[in-house]
Amino acid sequence: MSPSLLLLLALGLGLTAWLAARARAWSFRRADPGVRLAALPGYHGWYVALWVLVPALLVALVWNAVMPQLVLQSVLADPAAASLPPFGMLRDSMLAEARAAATGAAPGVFNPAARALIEPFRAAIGRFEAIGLAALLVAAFAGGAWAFLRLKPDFAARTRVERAVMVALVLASLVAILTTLGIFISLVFETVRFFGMVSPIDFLFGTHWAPDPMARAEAVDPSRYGALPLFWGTIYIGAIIAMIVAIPLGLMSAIYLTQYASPRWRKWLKPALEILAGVPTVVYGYFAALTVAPLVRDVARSLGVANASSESALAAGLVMGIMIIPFVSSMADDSIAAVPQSMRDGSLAMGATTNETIRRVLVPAALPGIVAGVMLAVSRAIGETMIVVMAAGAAANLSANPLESMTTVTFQIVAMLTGEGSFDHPATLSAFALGFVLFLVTLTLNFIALRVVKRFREAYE
Amino acid sequence: ACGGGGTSEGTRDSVRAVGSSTVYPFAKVVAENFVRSNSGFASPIIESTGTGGGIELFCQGVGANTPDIANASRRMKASEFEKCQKNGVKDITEIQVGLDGIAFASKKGGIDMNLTPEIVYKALAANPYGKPQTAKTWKDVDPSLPAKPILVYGPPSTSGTRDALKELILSKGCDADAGMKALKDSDKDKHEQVCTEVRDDGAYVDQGEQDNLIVQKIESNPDAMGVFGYSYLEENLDQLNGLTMNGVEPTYDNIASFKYPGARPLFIYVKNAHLDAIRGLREFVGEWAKSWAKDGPLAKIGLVAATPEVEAKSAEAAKSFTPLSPTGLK
Amino acid sequence: MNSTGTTRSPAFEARLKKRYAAERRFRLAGLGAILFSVAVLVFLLATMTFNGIGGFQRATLQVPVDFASVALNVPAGVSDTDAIVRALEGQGLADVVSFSAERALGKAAAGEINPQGWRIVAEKIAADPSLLQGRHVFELPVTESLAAALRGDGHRELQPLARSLEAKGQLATGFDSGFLARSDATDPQQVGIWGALKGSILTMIVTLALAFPIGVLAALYLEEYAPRNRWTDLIEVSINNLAAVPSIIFGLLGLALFLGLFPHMRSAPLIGGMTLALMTMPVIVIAGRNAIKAVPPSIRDGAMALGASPVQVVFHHVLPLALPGILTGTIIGMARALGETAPLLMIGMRAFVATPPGGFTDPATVLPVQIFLWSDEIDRGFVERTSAAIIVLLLFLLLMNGVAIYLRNKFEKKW
Amino acid sequence: MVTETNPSPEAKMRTRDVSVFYGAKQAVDSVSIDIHSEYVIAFIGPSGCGKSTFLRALNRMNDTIPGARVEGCIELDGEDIYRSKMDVVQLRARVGMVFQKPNPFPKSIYENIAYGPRIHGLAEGKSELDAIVEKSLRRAGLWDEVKDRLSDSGTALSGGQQQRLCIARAIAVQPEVILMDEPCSALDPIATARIEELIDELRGRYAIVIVTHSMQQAARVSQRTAFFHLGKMVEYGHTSDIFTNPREERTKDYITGRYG
Amino acid sequence: MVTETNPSPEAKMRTRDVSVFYGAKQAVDSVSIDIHSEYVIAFIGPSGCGKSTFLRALNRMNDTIPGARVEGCIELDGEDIYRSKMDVVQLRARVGMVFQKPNPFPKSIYENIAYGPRIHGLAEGKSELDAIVEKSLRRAGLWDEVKDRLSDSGTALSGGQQQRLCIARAIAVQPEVILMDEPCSALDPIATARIEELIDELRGRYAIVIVTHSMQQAARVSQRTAFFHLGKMVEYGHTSDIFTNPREERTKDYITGRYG
Ligand SMILES: Nc1ncnc2c1ncn2[C@@H]1O[C@H](COP(=O)(O)OP(=O)(O)OP(=O)(O)O)[C@@H](O)[C@H]1O
Ligand SMILES: Nc1ncnc2c1ncn2[C@@H]1O[C@H](COP(=O)(O)OP(=O)(O)OP(=O)(O)O)[C@@H](O)[C@H]1O
Ligand SMILES: [Mg+2]
Ligand SMILES: [Mg+2]
Ligand SMILES: O=P([O-])([O-])[O-]
Repeated sequence: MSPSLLLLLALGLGLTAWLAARARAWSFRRADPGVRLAALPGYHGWYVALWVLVPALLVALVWNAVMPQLVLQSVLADPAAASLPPFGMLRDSMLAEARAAATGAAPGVFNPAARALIEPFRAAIGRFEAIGLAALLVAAFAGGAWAFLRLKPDFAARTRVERAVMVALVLASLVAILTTLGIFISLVFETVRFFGMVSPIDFLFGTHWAPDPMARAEAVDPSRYGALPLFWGTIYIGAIIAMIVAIPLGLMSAIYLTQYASPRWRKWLKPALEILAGVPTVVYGYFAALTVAPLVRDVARSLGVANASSESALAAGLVMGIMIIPFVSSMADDSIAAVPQSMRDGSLAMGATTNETIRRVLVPAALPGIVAGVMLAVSRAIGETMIVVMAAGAAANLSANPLESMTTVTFQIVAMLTGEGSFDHPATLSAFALGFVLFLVTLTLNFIALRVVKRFREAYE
Repeated sequence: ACGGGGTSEGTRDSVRAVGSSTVYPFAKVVAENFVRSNSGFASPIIESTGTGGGIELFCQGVGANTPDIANASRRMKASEFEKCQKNGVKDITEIQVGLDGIAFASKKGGIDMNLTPEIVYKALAANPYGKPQTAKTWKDVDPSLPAKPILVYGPPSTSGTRDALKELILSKGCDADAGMKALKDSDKDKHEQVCTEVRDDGAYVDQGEQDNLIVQKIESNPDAMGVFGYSYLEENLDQLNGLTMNGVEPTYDNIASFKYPGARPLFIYVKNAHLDAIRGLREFVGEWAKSWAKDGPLAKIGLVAATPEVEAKSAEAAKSFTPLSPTGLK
Repeated sequence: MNSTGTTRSPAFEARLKKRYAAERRFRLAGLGAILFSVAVLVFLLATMTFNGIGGFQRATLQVPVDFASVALNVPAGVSDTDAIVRALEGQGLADVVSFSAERALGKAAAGEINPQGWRIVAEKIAADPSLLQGRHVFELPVTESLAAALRGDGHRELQPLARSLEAKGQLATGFDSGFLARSDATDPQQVGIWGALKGSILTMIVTLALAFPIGVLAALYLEEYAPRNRWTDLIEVSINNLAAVPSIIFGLLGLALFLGLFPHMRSAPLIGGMTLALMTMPVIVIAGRNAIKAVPPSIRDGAMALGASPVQVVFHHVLPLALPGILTGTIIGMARALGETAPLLMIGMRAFVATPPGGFTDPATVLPVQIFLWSDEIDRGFVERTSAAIIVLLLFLLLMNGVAIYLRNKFEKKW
Repeated sequence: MVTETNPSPEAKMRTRDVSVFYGAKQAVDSVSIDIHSEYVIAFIGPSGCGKSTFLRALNRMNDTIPGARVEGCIELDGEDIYRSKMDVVQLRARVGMVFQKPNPFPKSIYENIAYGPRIHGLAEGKSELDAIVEKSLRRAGLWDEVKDRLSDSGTALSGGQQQRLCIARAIAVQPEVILMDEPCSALDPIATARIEELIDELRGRYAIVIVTHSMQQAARVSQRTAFFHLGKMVEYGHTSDIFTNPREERTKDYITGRYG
Repeated sequence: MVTETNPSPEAKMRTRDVSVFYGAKQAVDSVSIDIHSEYVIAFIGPSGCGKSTFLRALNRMNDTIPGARVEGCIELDGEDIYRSKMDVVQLRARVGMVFQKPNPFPKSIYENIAYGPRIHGLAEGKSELDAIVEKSLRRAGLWDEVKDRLSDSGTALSGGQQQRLCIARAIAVQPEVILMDEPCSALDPIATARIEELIDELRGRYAIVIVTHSMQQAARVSQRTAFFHLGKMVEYGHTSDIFTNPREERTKDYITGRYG
């Protein structure tokens, strides 16, 4: 039986349980119209349904995990398995082929020696599937019956169902912690290895970045692993230039859409802007490299900057800024629209112009949302690589001149990880160290941001 | 079909190849032809991870979870071979599938000159012959060249093409100087640095692995020069102009005969342990052998066929799967 | 009150003029911002459409085949298309087609018919065996060289041939409906987007199914129930931080974690979807929390005072009111996930997969990766195909967001 | 500080030395009072003296204000409502509340009323629910004005209508205790009369507490009056006594303010 | 329908046949009235009869409600305020308004008051602004309660305090006309007295319109009273006449309701 069929079965059982329990709750009420149920019949339904679903799904999960092993054991015990080659990939492949043929996933076997195993597989699978199905049904019915018998008019089904909801909520928030932990772990070991080859001092404070993944790994030249220009490039392109574009454009767009534009226009324009976030970055990359960068260069030349190049941080930052406009505009739009109408009325009635109302009342009240949008936008900009390499080149320059070519931490991570170097080379390992340091930096920034936002939040009502 | 749990058992019904982005387009064509001429086999899965990443995956061990073939635009390194051995990937067949040339090109009617490895080295090295780089224009490198600014778009340090550039051009240009040759014997690391480090002041622009972008950028800038695989030059011959190296033009024949200095071999590495277990693996390798000839389908898309001797050796390897011996690996 | 002015003093009037000017400037700035953003969008869309229109077309040659004169037959009792194609192949259909082409169009032109073109004929016959009775004209795809010549680039030699065939009406470009049905290939005349599109659809289903519920639940927990303490601060900071983690790092995590758990699923949409879900979830959480925060406390008070439990307050009142904001987060988060390449490279979704994935666990690639790969193809025929693929991606994005946008407009309320 | 002299044993709610703090700021100071079903209690006192705060403490609506903290003991039917095992949801279903600022849900008028009965399962089927909605609206004196527009948003009503909607919403769930924070402040005399009638009608079955600024109203609807000042309950007693013969100087000053 | 019999020529505002619609629903029906600085006008009438709606029409706050539409003519100092060239900002600065539901900004108490003077540039320098803030708060009778916590949020005040804050905010910009929508509904008698004193003090210099549900209050503070019913202005006249000798039956029924 395929997992999806099992799932459907479990769901079907759950639905039945739900209906039955709900009917039972109604019957309490019908039996004694005066009785006030402690919870709505629907909650009784959910309570029993959960008691059916959770055990059934658990059994299905466990069985799915152990069944192949059990089937395998039983097939290997079969005399037909004696002719199998000893351990090794060939043996595995024969077993897998026979299994596939037995389940009907494959029309036949490729290796004729495996044919003898099809029947034993078919038999074992049939047997264990039956056992699994029985176990599932038993679990479902046991859970269901236990729960069903607990139903009483004064049974607090709601509290219990809500407790289950709360567990789900907590688990959902833990995903974030686990992911953070996972990232930390997947970065930290390789980072430590890297720091065994290049000292953290050289790495963090060096100003020359030119790792050579093809050079001999034993002869590391720590002076080529100075990551400072990368961090500077990241901040300059992603957090400064891109934000100079995205914040005003995004915020003003949001303001215009919520406060000035007619609702009809807003309905169309807001999703239209959101397309900008979904245009694949290759497109932005070509746009940046072939349209914007030459434009920037030509303008710079006409302004008298003789050596302006075609690859500039400015071009990359500008295009990146456009890409992330929707992060700012949509989030700001939502938060501004959510400020209660009475705040607006209050200000307008004082004789404030719309612009004063927006700047002094609405934007401060919507600030948490706007800040969150900007933070998301910065995050997105930091993570972007394609635009950087296509428009800003990949040279690590520590310079304040926006017309110079620059590169970012993220691009270097991608380049090192997807490049040709071998995985024990410090150049490839440096990607982990870069990721790790970036992770720590953003973590710190977020701690600070949390404090600051808490301070400045203006709660209405 | 649900692959049976996470046990050691497990297989794949399709061949899986990973590795070099240079070999990738050729491997794709081979895969396509393989499916056509062998109906009944699932279509192979070809992934472009870069040579290093590919060999890393390849050497993770034996089993359905690891690739069967690693495509490489350079030979496997001794250290990589060791790693393979350590992880139980004992027998590996090395097959050279052809050659690739790195070509220097510019826009038709744009900057044109006869390059030599020495000129390239002097123009692109971070510290030519150990001295600080001061050349701004080609004229600074060699008075006979035009006074145009040096602007070369090329592959990133993480790519095999760059590795080839270093090995085939820069090192040669560097070693033309006697002092450097001496340095090679006294201080190998220093020599390598001086000879292969590329300047990063904007004269050499690392363009990621976006070769088409390089083509477009030099098409729109007559003063710029691009470095990329020969196949890109061939496809864009109507717009671009290959620059001569030592007076030799980057053409198919010149690369095949190694007259043009920028030619390098391409390889595939086959995991022998998988030969019987993965359906179609032998046939897929056989398809390579059918395709790499001078008039075969791969040549049409820019693969340069190896010399007949090498080709014969490879064809033999693709049949007998003689394991690679580590002697001679660097 | 003796202050500098009242609301009717000349000073006030003068100030008012300035304020109005500021108002006008502000409004114009807003309009300008919108117009600029829209203009960039229109520019991008227009160039893509302009470049991409050609990508939806392909060149075909009209090849008349007279079956009456050859002995081809469909084996009796076989109805499987593949089997029929194989049978016809055995009977030499390929030669029949190329011979007919040579006779009708000349040797040079016949050589430029796509070598796999006879398959189309075979499939047509399989669909309608009665074709074998007479003479029929088939539209067969041409090689990329001839197609390029027809476009006016590529090698010069073929251009006269292309022009003469075009003049005779035998060579034409037409809408290539197969583009939406085929998968990746090496010949730009043969490629299709369906494989990648299907990969993207499967991946996005997984992403949405994981990121949306988890994101919404986490946002609700943090904003509505979590006690304010170090732990929740930690969760909050780690979520905000996850949004700032470069996507490739999620690829690393997917590689280590998901592929560690399910090693045989490299390149599978399931793994891709899970990886992207980790990346999308923080966006939904952050947007969701803001939307939830914006719901006025008086509404919660009102519900609570009626005896609604905290869970009911949230699911009956707060969530519907916060939904527009949550959907905004979902829209931009999913848009990002849909356009993402880097993390998918780490888990193998960059593969050349010539058949569309059959399910969540089959190897697949996705639209942005396909676009990325095509954009770096050597063959110039891919340029238009790349733009066409981008158009498909954007249409898919619009479709995907359509529902969310509809719901968002519907649920938007003022208070 | 006063406490009621002879607390009758069957008090519906009783509070003992209840103090409420907003952070460090004390808003209510040791208030002890018994609330019975037999009579309506009016809370009067100057603005900001803690009436609303104390009222919110009675059904734990203070829990929702960050930083708010309650000390002392509050009992409902002899059970401490601040004990940890208390089911706050049930508490609030039993102790209903009408807020000072009307806060209709941004849903239709019908849904505003139907919400409570629905979550408590008070109606079986649509027709029963319709009946509850109509009855509640009628009792709050709003039916005639809104009967043709039940599907309009509750927020598109006039101030007074919104307030009556909130009253209707509160009585639709049939709580045992009803706390009303200035329910008539936004109402005209006719609507006020309707609400006062309603209060009269409910008295005896429900315990009712009403905060009001109008002495007249307190005199008309309540049987007991508590006077608050600066967070303290200064005086408590029969309404007639308080108004005719206040013991405390401050009470006298306040009620003879002649205004209202 | 009534119109004032002898409109004095120097009326500050005058309305002629003003009707207001919410979409298709008519909320105010042909109201014509003159508003003078010499006397305070009280609007009375049952809940939902259109008082707030009409008031909002007087300073074009209706503009902000989608679907709201005004017909007829409203003049301020002889200028039609609905003409297209009307300066709405100045209009609203000249015609101040206090809303029925208190709506302080989520800013500090100080900033709430300083907001108006600041945007209109009514104060030069901090000290002048401080003076305005203090004076406004004093006049609204709030100063003593909040003088030590001016930097607290305006939303952390009690209902009555919030309402007085809004009154203080409105008078801080010295409007020529002040529209008050039930300014005292949330206030206790003492605070009410303070506001009524303020209104008395402002009379003569400012034109004042006050919506109230309290007949007593109308009688105390106003010199003219308008009675609204179902969107129509049913009767208008000297307050004393209206209360002692109403011409219309409906007026009589309403005010003799004995309640308030
Ligand atoms: N935004 C709105 N949309 C539609 N109808 C509305 C809106 N606001 C008010 N109404 C309706 O218009 C009529 C007049 O409302 P208005 O607020 O002017 O009454 P009011 O006289 O101020 O009453 P109250 O004394 O209760 O505040 C009422 O029937 C009300 O339901
Ligand atoms: N959320 C809050 N945070 C801090 N202080 C508050 C908060 N809410 C009210 N206060 C203060 O607590 C005191 C009591 O407020 P409460 O709302 O109980 O007064 P009240 O008696 O209801 O007054 P009113 O009749 O004006 O509504 C007031 O001084 C008020 O400023
Ligand atoms: Mg209060
Ligand atoms: Mg009103
Ligand atoms: O992927 P490479 O061709 O650069 O090795």
